[in-house]
Amino acid sequence: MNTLIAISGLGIFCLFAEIINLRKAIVPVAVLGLIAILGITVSEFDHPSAWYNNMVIVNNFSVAFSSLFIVLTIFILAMSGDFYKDKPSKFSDFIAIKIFLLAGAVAMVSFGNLSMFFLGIEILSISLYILAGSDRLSILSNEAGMKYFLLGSFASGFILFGICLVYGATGYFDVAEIYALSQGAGLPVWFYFGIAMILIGMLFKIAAAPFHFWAPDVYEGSPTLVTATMSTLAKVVAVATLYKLVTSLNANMPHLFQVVIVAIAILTMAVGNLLALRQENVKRMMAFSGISHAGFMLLALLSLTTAAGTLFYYTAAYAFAGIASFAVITSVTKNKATQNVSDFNGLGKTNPVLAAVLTMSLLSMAGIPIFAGFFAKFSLFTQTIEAGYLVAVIAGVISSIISIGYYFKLILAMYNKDADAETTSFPWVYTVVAVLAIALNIGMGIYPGCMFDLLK
Amino acid sequence: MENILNHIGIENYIFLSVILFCIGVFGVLYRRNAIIVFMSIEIMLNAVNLLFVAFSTYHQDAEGQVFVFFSMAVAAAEVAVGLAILVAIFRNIGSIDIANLKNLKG
Amino acid sequence: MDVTTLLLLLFVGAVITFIAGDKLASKVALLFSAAALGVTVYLLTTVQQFSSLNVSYPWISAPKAYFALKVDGLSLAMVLLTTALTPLIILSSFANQFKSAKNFYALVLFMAFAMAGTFLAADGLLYYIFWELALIPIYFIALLWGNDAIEARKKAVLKFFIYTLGGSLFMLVAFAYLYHKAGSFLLTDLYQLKLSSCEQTWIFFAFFLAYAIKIPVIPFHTWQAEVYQKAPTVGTMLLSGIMLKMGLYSVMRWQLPIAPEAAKTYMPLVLGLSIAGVIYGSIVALRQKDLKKLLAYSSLAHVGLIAAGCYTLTYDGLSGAVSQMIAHGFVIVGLFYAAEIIYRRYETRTIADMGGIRTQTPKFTSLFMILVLASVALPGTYNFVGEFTVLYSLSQINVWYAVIGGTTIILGAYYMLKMFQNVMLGETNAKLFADVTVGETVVMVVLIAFLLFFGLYPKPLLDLVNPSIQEILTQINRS
Amino acid sequence: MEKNLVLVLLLAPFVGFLVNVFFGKKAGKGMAGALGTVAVALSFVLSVYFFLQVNQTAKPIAVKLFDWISVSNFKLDFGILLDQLSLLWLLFVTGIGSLIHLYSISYMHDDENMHKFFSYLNLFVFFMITLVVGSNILIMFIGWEGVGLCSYLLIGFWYKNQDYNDAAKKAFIMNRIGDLGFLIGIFILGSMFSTLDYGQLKAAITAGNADTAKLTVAALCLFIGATGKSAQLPLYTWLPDAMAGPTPVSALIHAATMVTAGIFMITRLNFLFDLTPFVQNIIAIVGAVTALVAASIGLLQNDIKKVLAYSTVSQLGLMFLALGLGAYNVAVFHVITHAFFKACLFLGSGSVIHAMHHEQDMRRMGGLRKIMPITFMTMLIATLAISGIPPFSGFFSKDEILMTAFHANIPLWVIASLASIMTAFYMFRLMYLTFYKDFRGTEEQKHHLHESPGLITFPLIVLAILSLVGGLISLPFGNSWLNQYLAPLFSEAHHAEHHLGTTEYTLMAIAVAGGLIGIGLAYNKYLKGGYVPKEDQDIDGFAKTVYNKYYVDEAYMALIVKPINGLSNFFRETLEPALSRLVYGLGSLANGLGSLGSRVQNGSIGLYLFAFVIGFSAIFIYLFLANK
Repeated sequence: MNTLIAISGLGIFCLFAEIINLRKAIVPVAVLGLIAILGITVSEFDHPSAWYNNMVIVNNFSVAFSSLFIVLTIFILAMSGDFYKDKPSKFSDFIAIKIFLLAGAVAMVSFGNLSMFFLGIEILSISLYILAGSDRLSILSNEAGMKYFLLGSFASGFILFGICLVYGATGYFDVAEIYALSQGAGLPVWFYFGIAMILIGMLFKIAAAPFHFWAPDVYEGSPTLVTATMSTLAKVVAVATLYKLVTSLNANMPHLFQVVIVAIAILTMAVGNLLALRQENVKRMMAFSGISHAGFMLLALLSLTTAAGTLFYYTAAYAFAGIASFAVITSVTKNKATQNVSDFNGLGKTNPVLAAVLTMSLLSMAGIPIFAGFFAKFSLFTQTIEAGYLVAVIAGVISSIISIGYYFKLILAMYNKDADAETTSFPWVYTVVAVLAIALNIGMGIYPGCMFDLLK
Repeated sequence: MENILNHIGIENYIFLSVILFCIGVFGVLYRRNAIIVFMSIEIMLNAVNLLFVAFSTYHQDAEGQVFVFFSMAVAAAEVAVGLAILVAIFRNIGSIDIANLKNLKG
Repeated sequence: MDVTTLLLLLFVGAVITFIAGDKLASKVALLFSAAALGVTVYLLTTVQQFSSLNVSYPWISAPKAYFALKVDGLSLAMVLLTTALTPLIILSSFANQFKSAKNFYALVLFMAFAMAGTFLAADGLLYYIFWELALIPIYFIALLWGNDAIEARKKAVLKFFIYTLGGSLFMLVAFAYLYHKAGSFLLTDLYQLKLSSCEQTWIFFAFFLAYAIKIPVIPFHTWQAEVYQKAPTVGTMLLSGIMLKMGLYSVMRWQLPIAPEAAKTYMPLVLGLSIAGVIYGSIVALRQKDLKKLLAYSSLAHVGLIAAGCYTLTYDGLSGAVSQMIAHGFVIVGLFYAAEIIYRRYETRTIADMGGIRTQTPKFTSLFMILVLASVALPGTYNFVGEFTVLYSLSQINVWYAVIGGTTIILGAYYMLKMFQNVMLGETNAKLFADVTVGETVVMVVLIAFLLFFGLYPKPLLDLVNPSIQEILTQINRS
Repeated sequence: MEKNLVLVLLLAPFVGFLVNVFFGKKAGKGMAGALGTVAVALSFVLSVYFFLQVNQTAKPIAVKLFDWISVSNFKLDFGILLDQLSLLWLLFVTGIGSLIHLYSISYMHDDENMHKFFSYLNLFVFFMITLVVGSNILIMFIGWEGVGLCSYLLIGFWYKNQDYNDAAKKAFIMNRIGDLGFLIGIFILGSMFSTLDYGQLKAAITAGNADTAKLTVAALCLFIGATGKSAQLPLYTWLPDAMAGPTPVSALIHAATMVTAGIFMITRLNFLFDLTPFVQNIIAIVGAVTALVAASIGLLQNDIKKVLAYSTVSQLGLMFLALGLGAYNVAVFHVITHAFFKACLFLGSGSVIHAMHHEQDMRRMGGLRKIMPITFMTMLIATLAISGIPPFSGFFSKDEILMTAFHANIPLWVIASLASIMTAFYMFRLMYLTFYKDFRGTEEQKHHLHESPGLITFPLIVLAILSLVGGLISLPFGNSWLNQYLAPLFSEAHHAEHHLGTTEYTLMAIAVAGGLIGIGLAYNKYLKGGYVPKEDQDIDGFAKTVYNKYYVDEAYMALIVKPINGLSNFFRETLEPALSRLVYGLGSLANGLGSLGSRVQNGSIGLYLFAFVIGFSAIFIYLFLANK
């Protein structure tokens, strides 16, 4: 709860900073502030508490994920300084919105009441609508914002309906009460209707097939840094929330639900990887890659009791690799009109560090040891096998193989071609962020135990 | 406590809401004017709000009605953002037909 | 001084090579690889009880994995193969000028590190990690320093990468399943598993897919010739000399003891494929126009025989396979080096453009000839020991396996001698062929000396390996 | 001491080889030749020493050098066994070897790579010694392959000529076909008896409880090995081609020593073959047919060395005939006499070729008798020997073979006799065409004609003398020395002596008469008739078929080599790309699916919403309706 309050306070400060002409201080203060908040959050680890009639529940799950979100936001904010430097008038807005977005995210993983969940998801979504359309003069950005908004609020409607049905069936918004009731029998069928609708709404948020159509378009159209935010932070938040929802609302997931999850996961992995193969636009490619990863993460829902640690590890691995790669992508395509694979030609020569980082992050996403992505996938596979869904694992393996195709397309371009255009400068902040993120990723890979064990 | 639900039955409220919700859904699906689409989404949300209230009464519990306020506030914020984006689009392409938004694909 | 030192040495060597800069890189790499060889030899000669070198530290708690290394004769023999060939390979490349040499040599050392790790790992997860790690350096080596048009090269190495990775991912699934059953990845725990025949079957084939692609066994070999041809010779040497032995070693260490029943049931199938590879490789090699491709197909034929030896599940088969693995490692490195030596002078790999070299460089001719003879397993070379033992083991399963597999000694002689004739003999070539340098001679002589010495006196290596093979056989035959 | 001497015996040629390889060029040609010769001569001296010792004590000398190969069910030592058989072989290998080395000093003097020649020759002798003295079959196999290698190196000695290289390659590969058989035979024996050591094998096999069927297969496989090395049907075609090598090589390797390795092997393993009469029959038939076929081809050859080559094949056939009939000592006897006279013939032909400046076509020779008297005389002696004219050595050995054949099987005897008549005919044809009448070569050649120097004629003379008296070691009267000497090797059955009765004398007379008929025919046609063979293009009819060796090479080419090459092309050009495409095809399939998916992703919000609703409905239907 302290985290939530502090984050909101920080956001408000950023808005004020504009007024009192402290624009230059915004990014450093925000980053430092978030670091401090990270400290606060981490200190709450192993001290579960409940706030305001269980509106907010702080437990290890929420603390762990909140910390991850905060770290990701720090990275994103660090890059914002340079990214928005030619838009000084809106600077504080963008920063503040990102911080509010973080507040929504934290709310989503620490809710104790469905209303808190709903508010969190809406804060997050509305922030993202704004950010997606934030490049006001670009028709692509407008289109991205509009598409995201329309589809997002459509999905919100479903979630809301679901919440309503659950409320109608149980008479509670409090998840603990709902959980207790769901253990017994005799709930009306619309309870399950409600659960299903909430889940489908969340599947939309994590861009699982067939609810994924918005993702590539929105990722492509949004400003690159926003894409980075969506593909790392927003995706991780949605997955964590989905997991939390499923575990806290309905521990005994009926077999039918699992079948649906498996089917959707396989479909998502297949769609994501297959469509990524043909993409020339890197952001769009990363969108499809993100879709396929969402498919993987869905597999965690098959072993609800044990998968929290694995999911945390997977999301962190994915998010750090994503941040690292988007730092490079942002840096490379900053002054370019397109974000095509060919824009990366010759990066291996012009900027070996960035090229190496991008390579490593792609390898991590592809699931090559010693990067964290490997352990993430592996332990997910192990758990899925234990849950008895070998077929899902096989599908995962096949889609991993396919994924090499497009990840390596980018790597090949970097190392095997000469640069088309003259090289531009690469601001140091992207490099720092990229290196830090990939270092975290590799660290997780070398000593994976530290994170797997957090959520035992 | 005596209330109207004893006479009409909660199922009917649910059916009504579902019908309203579906009307909203079909509106979103079939209309191409962005404003009308917005309104359809509002219908969907309000269908839910209606149901919230009904359930609130059904359960003799105020929470549901409180939630309606939340959801109305959220819907308002959402539409505000949506309209802002719409304005930007209108300025760029001079149309609010969502069928024109096909630059991003593939 | 133990095997961790060895691994560290190679890894640190890679880092220092990278730091050392382009000028010093090759020397630093040579130094470290030679030091690794020193450590290996030291361990081999001084340690009485290899198991005292075993290493096991807890590493990950969930999934439970250990940093566990198993040291026995077999793994040490393979490590010896790695550490003995690496300095030679590095030395062999001294005459080449690589751009960004520090990256190149660092990758080479890193690959040696990963391969040595694969041979030593006793924990499934650790093993898998080393296994995959070895793939990345070779990918870049082939991609960045390879031959021919960039597009074709790109296609070939990408196919190689996806293919091998794809195969190994199925092995990963098998490991995940095994972990689910055993609660640990440790080799010792996996050996104790009692798997149903259905489980064994699919685990066997999951492993087989990974290994068959790596080794390669037909029809999973299509990456091989292209990559061998496109990769720089150093890469080809690493691939053919050491890396494909990873697959064969893994068959012995992991696949057979974990799924012995399936191995027995499907023996005719896998033996058939392996032996078919012998003939297929030989026949394709007959008419190859590209020297490196020819050698690649010869390699396909030879490893087919080695794989067949492994899958006989007999003492002789395994022991012969190990001998043949080591021997083949040395000889194929030597042959690719010969191809490189010719390439340095004639800038071609097309056999038709060669010929008439012998007059100009009798020394090189003799060395090349001996390598050719070793590769056709002439008695007196170590290859003969291996091939003899493997064929003997095949004859014990069924004489016809030995007859068909034995055609390698005929066809092998055919294509190798034909190649030698077309490359070296004939009217003196108009193009000047500068005599081999001291460095080139040293590398080849060392390779040949090894092959000849152990060809006449294989006992030390056999004594080293055979207890481990005995142990593996015990595992295979447990009920 | 004994062990050291044995080692010297074995390693002297090897040392010679090493020294010549590394220092031969610097040492100069004379030095290189001398060194090579001395090395072999040293082995010869030691062989004689051991021979005398064993001849006296009748106790084989066995030396174990080191542990060598071990497989699951047996271990092999690297050991040396000097017994009667191996010593006999050693004697003529090193003895004739020394002579031929000596001969080569002069013969090869003009060659720039003379030191190499000697190093290869030394290496050959080393491997031949290894083959002979090994204490188990696998060591024999080492030597077996080793001599094959040297044969390869020496046939292709003039490596600039690709035809010669082809011949060398062919020899090696043909040999390897046999070697595979040999190996399989070894495998079967090894797995049956858990040993490959001669002594232990003999004990195990003669114990008599082995599976005869398996033994038969093993023996057959071993025999296949022998047909490769000893140029028997169907693997004989490499030997005539092997004449591409320098003549001393033909004399040493392809006449006197290496090609007799097959006979050595079968004699060595006589205890095995004794138990497999089926294989013995095959050996006898193959031997006899080879003798006849090769002799018939020899009738029409015009290349002087080719004639000799086919005669070698034919003589080897006779030896196999003897082996097949179980008369191992007879075969060994013929091996020895054949070594003498065939080496002499080759060296003589070398002398002629040397004089003719590498002209080998007999149609271009003639009248050399007066110019090269020593060569002529020695060759004449050898020719008489091979034609089976008493009292030359060949008469005794060949006669014993014929006699054995007669007692065993009349048709085989007829075939062998026919081959002998042909032999006499083509050998004298060779003599007449080469040495009689007028010179038919160019003026320039005529100008250079000369008798060869002493280093060449001396070995010729020695060998001629040996051809003359070699028969003494096994005269058909009573129990000959050779038979007694070899007796410990063979089972009792072979001790039965020939009682010289009327039949035997009749047979001898028939054999001699046959030889004389052959000579007479040759005399009539070539000397009296003055007939000179037609030029190649004029040969027609059946003669053409024979002249072209019954087109066996062409048949092999068409039936085996071509199909394999075709298969190779098919694999390389069709199957490999197809397999490759299959893999790429999977990639293309994924790409195709991706494109298909991209088309669905058409940017329309309506479609996206529609997909959402469809997905929603599908899930709801599945969850709540389909399963009710």
